[in-house]
Amino acid sequence: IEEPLIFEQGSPAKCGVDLPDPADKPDRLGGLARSGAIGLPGLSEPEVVRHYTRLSQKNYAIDAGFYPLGSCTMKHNPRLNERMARLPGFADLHPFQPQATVQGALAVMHHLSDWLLGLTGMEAVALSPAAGAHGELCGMQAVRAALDARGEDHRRTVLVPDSAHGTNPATAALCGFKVRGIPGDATGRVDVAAFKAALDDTVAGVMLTNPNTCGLFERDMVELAEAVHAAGAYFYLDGANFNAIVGRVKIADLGVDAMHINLHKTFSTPHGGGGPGAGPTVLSAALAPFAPLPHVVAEGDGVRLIEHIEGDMQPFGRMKGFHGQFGVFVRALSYMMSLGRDGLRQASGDAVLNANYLMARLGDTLTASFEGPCMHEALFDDRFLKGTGVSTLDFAKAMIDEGFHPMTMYFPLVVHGAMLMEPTETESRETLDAFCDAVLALAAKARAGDAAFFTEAPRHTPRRRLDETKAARTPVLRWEPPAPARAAE
Amino acid sequence: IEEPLIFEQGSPAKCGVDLPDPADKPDRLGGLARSGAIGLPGLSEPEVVRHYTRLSQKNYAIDAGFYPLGSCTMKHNPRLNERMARLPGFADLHPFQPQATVQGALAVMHHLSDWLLGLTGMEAVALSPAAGAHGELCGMQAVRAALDARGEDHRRTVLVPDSAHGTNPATAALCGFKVRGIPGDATGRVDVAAFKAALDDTVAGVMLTNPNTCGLFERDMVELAEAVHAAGAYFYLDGANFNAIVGRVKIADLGVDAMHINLHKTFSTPHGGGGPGAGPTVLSAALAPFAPLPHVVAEGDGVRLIEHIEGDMQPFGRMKGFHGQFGVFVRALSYMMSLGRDGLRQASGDAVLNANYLMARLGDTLTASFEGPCMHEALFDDRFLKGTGVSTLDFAKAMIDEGFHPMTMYFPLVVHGAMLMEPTETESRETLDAFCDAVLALAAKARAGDAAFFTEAPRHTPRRRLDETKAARTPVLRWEPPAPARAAE
Amino acid sequence: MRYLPLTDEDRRAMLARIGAASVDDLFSDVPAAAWTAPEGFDALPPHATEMAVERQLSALAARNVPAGSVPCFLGAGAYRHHIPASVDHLIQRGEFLTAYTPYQPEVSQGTLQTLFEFQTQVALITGMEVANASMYDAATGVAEAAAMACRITRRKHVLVSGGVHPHYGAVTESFLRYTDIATEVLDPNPLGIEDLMGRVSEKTACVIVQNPDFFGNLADLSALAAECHALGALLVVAVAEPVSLGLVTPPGEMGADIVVGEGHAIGSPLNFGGPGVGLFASRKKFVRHMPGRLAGETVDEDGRRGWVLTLSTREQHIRREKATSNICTNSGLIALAWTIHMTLLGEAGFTKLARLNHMKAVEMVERLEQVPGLQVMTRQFFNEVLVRLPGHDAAGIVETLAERGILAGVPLSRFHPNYPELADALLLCATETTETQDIDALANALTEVLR
Amino acid sequence: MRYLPLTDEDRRAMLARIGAASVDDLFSDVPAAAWTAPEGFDALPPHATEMAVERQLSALAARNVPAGSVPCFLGAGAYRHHIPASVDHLIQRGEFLTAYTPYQPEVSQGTLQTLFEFQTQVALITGMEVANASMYDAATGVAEAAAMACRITRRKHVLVSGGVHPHYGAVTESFLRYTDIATEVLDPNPLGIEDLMGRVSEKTACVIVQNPDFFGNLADLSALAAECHALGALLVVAVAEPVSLGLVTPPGEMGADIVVGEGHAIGSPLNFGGPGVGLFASRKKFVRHMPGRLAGETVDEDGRRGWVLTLSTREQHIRREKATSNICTNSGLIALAWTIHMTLLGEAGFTKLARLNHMKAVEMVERLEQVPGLQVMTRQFFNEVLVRLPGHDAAGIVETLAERGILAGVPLSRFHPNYPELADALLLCATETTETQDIDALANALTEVLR
Repeated sequence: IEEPLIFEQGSPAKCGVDLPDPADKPDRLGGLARSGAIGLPGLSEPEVVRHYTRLSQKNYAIDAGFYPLGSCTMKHNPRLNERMARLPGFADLHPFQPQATVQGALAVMHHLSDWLLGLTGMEAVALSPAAGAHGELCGMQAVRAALDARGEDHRRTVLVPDSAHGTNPATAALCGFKVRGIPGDATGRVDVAAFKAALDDTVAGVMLTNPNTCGLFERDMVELAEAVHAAGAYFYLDGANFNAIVGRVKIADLGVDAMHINLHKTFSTPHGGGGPGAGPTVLSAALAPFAPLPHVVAEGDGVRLIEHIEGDMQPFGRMKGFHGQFGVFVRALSYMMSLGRDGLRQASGDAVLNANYLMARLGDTLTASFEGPCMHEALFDDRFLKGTGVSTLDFAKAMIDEGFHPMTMYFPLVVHGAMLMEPTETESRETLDAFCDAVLALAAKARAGDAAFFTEAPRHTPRRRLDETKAARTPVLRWEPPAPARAAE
Repeated sequence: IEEPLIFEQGSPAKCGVDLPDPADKPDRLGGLARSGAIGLPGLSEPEVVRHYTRLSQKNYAIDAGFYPLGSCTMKHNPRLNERMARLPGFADLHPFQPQATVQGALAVMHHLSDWLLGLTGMEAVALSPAAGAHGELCGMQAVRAALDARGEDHRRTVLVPDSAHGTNPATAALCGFKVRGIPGDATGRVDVAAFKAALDDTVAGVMLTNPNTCGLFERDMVELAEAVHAAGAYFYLDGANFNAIVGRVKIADLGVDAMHINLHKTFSTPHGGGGPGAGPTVLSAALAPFAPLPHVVAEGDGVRLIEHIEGDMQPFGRMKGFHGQFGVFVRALSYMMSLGRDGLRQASGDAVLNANYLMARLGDTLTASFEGPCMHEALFDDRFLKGTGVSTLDFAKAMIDEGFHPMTMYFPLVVHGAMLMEPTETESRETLDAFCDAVLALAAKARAGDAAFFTEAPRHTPRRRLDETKAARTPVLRWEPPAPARAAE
Repeated sequence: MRYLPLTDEDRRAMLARIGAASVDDLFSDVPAAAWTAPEGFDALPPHATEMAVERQLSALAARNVPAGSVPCFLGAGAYRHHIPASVDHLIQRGEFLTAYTPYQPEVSQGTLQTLFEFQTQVALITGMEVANASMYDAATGVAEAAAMACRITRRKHVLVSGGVHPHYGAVTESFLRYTDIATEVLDPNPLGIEDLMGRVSEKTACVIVQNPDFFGNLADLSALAAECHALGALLVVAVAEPVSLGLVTPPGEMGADIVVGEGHAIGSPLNFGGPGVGLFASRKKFVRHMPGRLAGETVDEDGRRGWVLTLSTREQHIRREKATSNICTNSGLIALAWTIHMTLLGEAGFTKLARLNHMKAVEMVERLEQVPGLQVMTRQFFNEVLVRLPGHDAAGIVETLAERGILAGVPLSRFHPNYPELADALLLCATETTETQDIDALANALTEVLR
Repeated sequence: MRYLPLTDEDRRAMLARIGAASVDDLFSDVPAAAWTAPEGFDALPPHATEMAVERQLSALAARNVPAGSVPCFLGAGAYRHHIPASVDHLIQRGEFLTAYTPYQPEVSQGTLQTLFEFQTQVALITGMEVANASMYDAATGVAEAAAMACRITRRKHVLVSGGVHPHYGAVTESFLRYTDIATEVLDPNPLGIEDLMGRVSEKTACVIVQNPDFFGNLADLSALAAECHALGALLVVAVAEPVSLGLVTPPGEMGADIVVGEGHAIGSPLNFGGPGVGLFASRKKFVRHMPGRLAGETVDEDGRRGWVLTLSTREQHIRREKATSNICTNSGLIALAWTIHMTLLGEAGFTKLARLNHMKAVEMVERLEQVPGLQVMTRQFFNEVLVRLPGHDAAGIVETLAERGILAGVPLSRFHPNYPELADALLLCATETTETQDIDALANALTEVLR
């Protein structure tokens, strides 16, 4: 079923909302009233509901099936969290109400802080970053602020492993740092010798992901952190993969100075087709004084929101309008309270168990990139497809026709034709088995020489493969009225 | 994508709900504790959410497309109504709370009564019937009670036109009446002469649908009603098609003694895959004293619920546990308040306009069964398919592949191979045109001789045509564990 | 108006296509006499914005005391349980909410498979062989069960125990009033004692009992079932609190022929008592006498398993006046909520929930037994008991406690105003939502007002 | 635990398949030093039932005063509008809610088409040529716009008007602090008067203004735009209240080069300020300098129209440290809510809603002008104005009125505690949800406390 754009439907005379008639007073716009039509379409409520229902039916989603997208932690999104976030006592609060009228909301922020600090053993947390990359920015700006406070303006290099997410170097650049790549070793981890060799007094800090993007724990992490600190630099841990270790690993004892936590990954707030998320950043004692505003502090029976500098705090500034992603905080807190400390530990265990199960079932057929137990992601490369004429992309598209969302493709960049699978803890063994059966059957098919089956996939989707080159070469980024209609305007 | 039954998934060890541990006190069951397992499956919450999400995706629905099912009034279901019904002040009320604590709920029932009386001009309304057929029962039991009060136990025949819904004769039978059919005339309406001829002193009442099931207004209705009353009988109007005339026709002036109103049709409470609905029944002064309990009456500033006989009321009894379909009442009231008296009148006008537009666009190709403007439904028969080898059923199944829900088939029984289409007022002209284009194209295809295209339809649905004979001959009405598993029990 | 997609331009163009001058012309068959607005019509308000409707209805809702906002001990056929958020989320999916009865099975497999799961769950927990796809509620279900028993036995006498919910009894009486079936409803029997066995005869079509009964009493029905069967009568068992079936011996195991249950307590909020969902199960051999819809398994043209509505030759749209019932619309969405909640609970959760309810009630009873001047009458129960407050009007006590913010149960006088000997009787219920502090609040308040 | 599908039996079997003795063994790479529970961990509570979590969070929610429960006049960048129920219904559909960023376009056409509709709507109402698929919020959007302007102009100086929301200014300063860009934020200018023109130079990358500004003033920006363009600088215009664009001349028509808006007010509740959605539009020629995602039209293998994420070579996952921004996760769901609400409004509804807001504000101002001791400072406005309460501490007045159940606006001292001359200044806003009786309540209460 084809679904036209809203601009191709309806008529400007229709309206899906009834509004009372405005009073007929002289306006006070100072002559700045808009003239002419905007060009928006008009649809009645039934048409709008149907349009977006039908569009939604063209999406794949966790609710509908397995979504083993590596590095994205696509887990179940409990509806309890949605219900809690919609309580009028949370959803209908203005950010600038007098603080006495929002004590419950400030308590939510304070409880969330307690959870994040309790789960990491860190000193302080900045709640306001809006997403993972924003949390990285928070951490690296705190590093920069600390260096500035120390007067060390020669430290302008940040070490980033080659396997890092693209956000890491982009963030470092935003903080005025130069990025130096660090190669990996044969085990899929940072090359310790190269790492140490790169540490000199121009180094401001290190951005490491652990578990790393190859799905492996950086087992030399403590040693690396000690070296970083010995060199006078700071250690930033990318917490994108925190779901593998939450409730099990004391982040503070790894030697971390700052780590962002994706509430929308580890703590199951929904991805919503691209956000919103939240990326609170936990900080060590060394960086805590530089945490951005606002802060929440318990005082007496209540909680106070601090929006301006007080006492000896040295915030590097403010990252976000208002007080952060409050609606996401409520959802994450609801999830943490539901699982509790024992449940979170069970969850990370199950997430790692599920990934290793995929590795065990697929590892003999697909080519595992590295040895040893993986963490919550299983990484394969495309050696098993060698000579078949089937690429990682083709293989992924064929998975769609089997009813599964593909794994992450071509990332990390350190292996060829990467396939990164993250099952998460909320998938059953039955689902993993069905997935493995399908993948193994596809692998057999690929090696049996049926390349066309793959290159022509997907077949059963609302659209077949889309021409991305055309989209980028001649960008059409908005609807335009057809030419005759324009002439008639 | 195939979706197994819940009984074929999970394990009894899983559970989708966390509950606190019960206290460990001696029970007080008197030895009546259940022994052995029940046999229910166990699934975690993520599995349950996915299961029912995937099942839902196998359904067609108004939200997803046009649903011109004649006689069913499949119109848009506003989400405002759902939101209102879920306010804790409505959803979380126990039916036996002290009346002082539920004054708002009783006011809802009273406002709803005022609306239904205001829209019909009738004397009283019984809110408690749970659905249309239940409302019919209410009306006919009131007729029986009135006759009993008059001591007329010789009146035991009810006249029902041949075109009536099956619920009418079934209801009459439940009230101890014999049913006598009344034929239709060449215009698709009741044969007035035959009708009058059947009226004698054994007749208790008449059950007529108006607009009738051929989509036509019984233009002699007032004359018929006068004859019925002159014969000492009562006039029951089946209000299933009230959507065609709401806000336009004074039901009381048609000579009606009782009429049920399907809140889930005319007032847009959702059908929910088969209910719940509500079928309040409005009554004339002659039948009002016999209305079933409970009643709601305004008293002073408040509203009182009367649950037992008071004063001179002569209720024929009670139809429903508690106080009726309260959740449906809230939704219907929300809808009525939204459209208002002017909007309801506009709605019935648009419903009739839409049906006549279908008639105009399709009538030259499909065979319209009767002449003249129709009301809110357009009736065709299968003469246009004569000699094509395509049946009404085949034609309907082919419509599914075009993305539309079929019209009602083979009803009413008075025309051959009936196709009854009810577009409702909440469909746009664009949708009607797309539908007509598709139907006309199918008709052309049928007449071009491509019968196989129809007999093999539908092709693009989760299932192709299902074997209903097998289902009825060897009924399998529940899941049973596979034999080996049973042996192991 | 937001729900109406036609524009004035659409209307003009469509009328032109039809060949009519105005919409009113399309109503030319309506007699002039009725072609006016009824009295009262002009008093109805005009259309309103969503904002205004929301404001007005919210104001009405605010005039009620939600049961969950205060300690609540009401049962009497409506039980307040906690419903997981995912239930309501799923039933609101448009594909479920806005679909019709699944008459076109190819595009209704979601609803049909769900009904098949529902039927199986109902059969399992009641201990019966088959179940239908739902009735309106338990009260109408009991009435239909009585009629069904008469069809099966070809007898015309229905005996209703005094322990059956008064609404079930009243609805059954009304439903059968104008048929040739005689319905005998016995007096209320708060202690569970009545001579049903002595009243069954070879003319009895069925005996209808409830377990636990309206007063909370649990009974072993095996002997009654045997007596019924010896005399050719059927035993119909009503279950008002479906959660009890997770802990108590199910009616099927005690010999019931038809089981009717009220399902709202699983999956749906109280909703001031409606809509509910009638659970309806029986022995397999009676299935062709059953009222209501049935989903059945079959295969499609490609041999794949699928589901359809079946045995519809029993139903009114086929058999008309010879149908087993006139029921058409039923409780599909409430049945769906029931099924989803039951699936979330599963074997482990359902049995644990039942035990939790019972233990909360035991805790409540132990605490109430310490209240001077209060007598707990029910000896063996699930989650509800009858207490007496000798010398006090229970309805008055309930109103007094409501003013103090406690919903202290249901006085029997609400159902039986004409039995002065029941004026001091009160039904009290506990569920998993009952907290120890709620029980303390109730006991303390009762201690005060009974002083 | 309800969210975890593995049973102990599953875990045993899976460990056996893996060849590990325990789950802990899979964590063998974790150094022993960190392989302990952190301090504070044991103080965290264990898992809780849904019922318990709901009870605890509801208790916290009950400690807040919902803005809609009392007369509310707060704005200052967060605006309370009525949201049709269908918006929230649709965004909760699992296919939207639980999908990831649409990286696999074949199974993400729903999200992609919606983003394309969003981009078009944003471009239309701002009067710009192109828009992206959203930023986190307006504050971060303004910061990104400043950086974008520097990329385009290859200049390093950003000038921020004192009429820009203080949070937008602060976030921009922070965002650029460690780059080689200098950000100059001017002092607050409650009357809209400041010499921006005189400060623009050939070194200026961009001038950032807000319209209506933080104090409610509406300004014609055409002359400023001309001056900027003459000097090779860009004009960035922030819009805090998107509803204003239904009535006020859009920035694009006044010559803006980049427009940033806060979108939460359409489609989303206040949510205590977050999440929001940053609207981001610009001239077409700057699109390759834009931060954030873009959905673009293309065709599939069968030639059918479809949508993909495009121009991703600007983004961090491709360009890494050379990316236009580090943004990855954005505000997809809030953008969806915005799009659905905007579609429901349409041309007629959006312009009417805007006029309604303005007229409510005019009504409020007319009433406030009668309050002795109160001065309305803003002359031309959309739905928000600045008032002064000479001799009074506005924050104290607001707290006093809050105790009386009126949320009486936002005192400027909340943003500018170090400007004693602003201590008597108060921002007051009206929207379509403001009733005449609310305005009366506010005016009466102010009259009393200012006496």
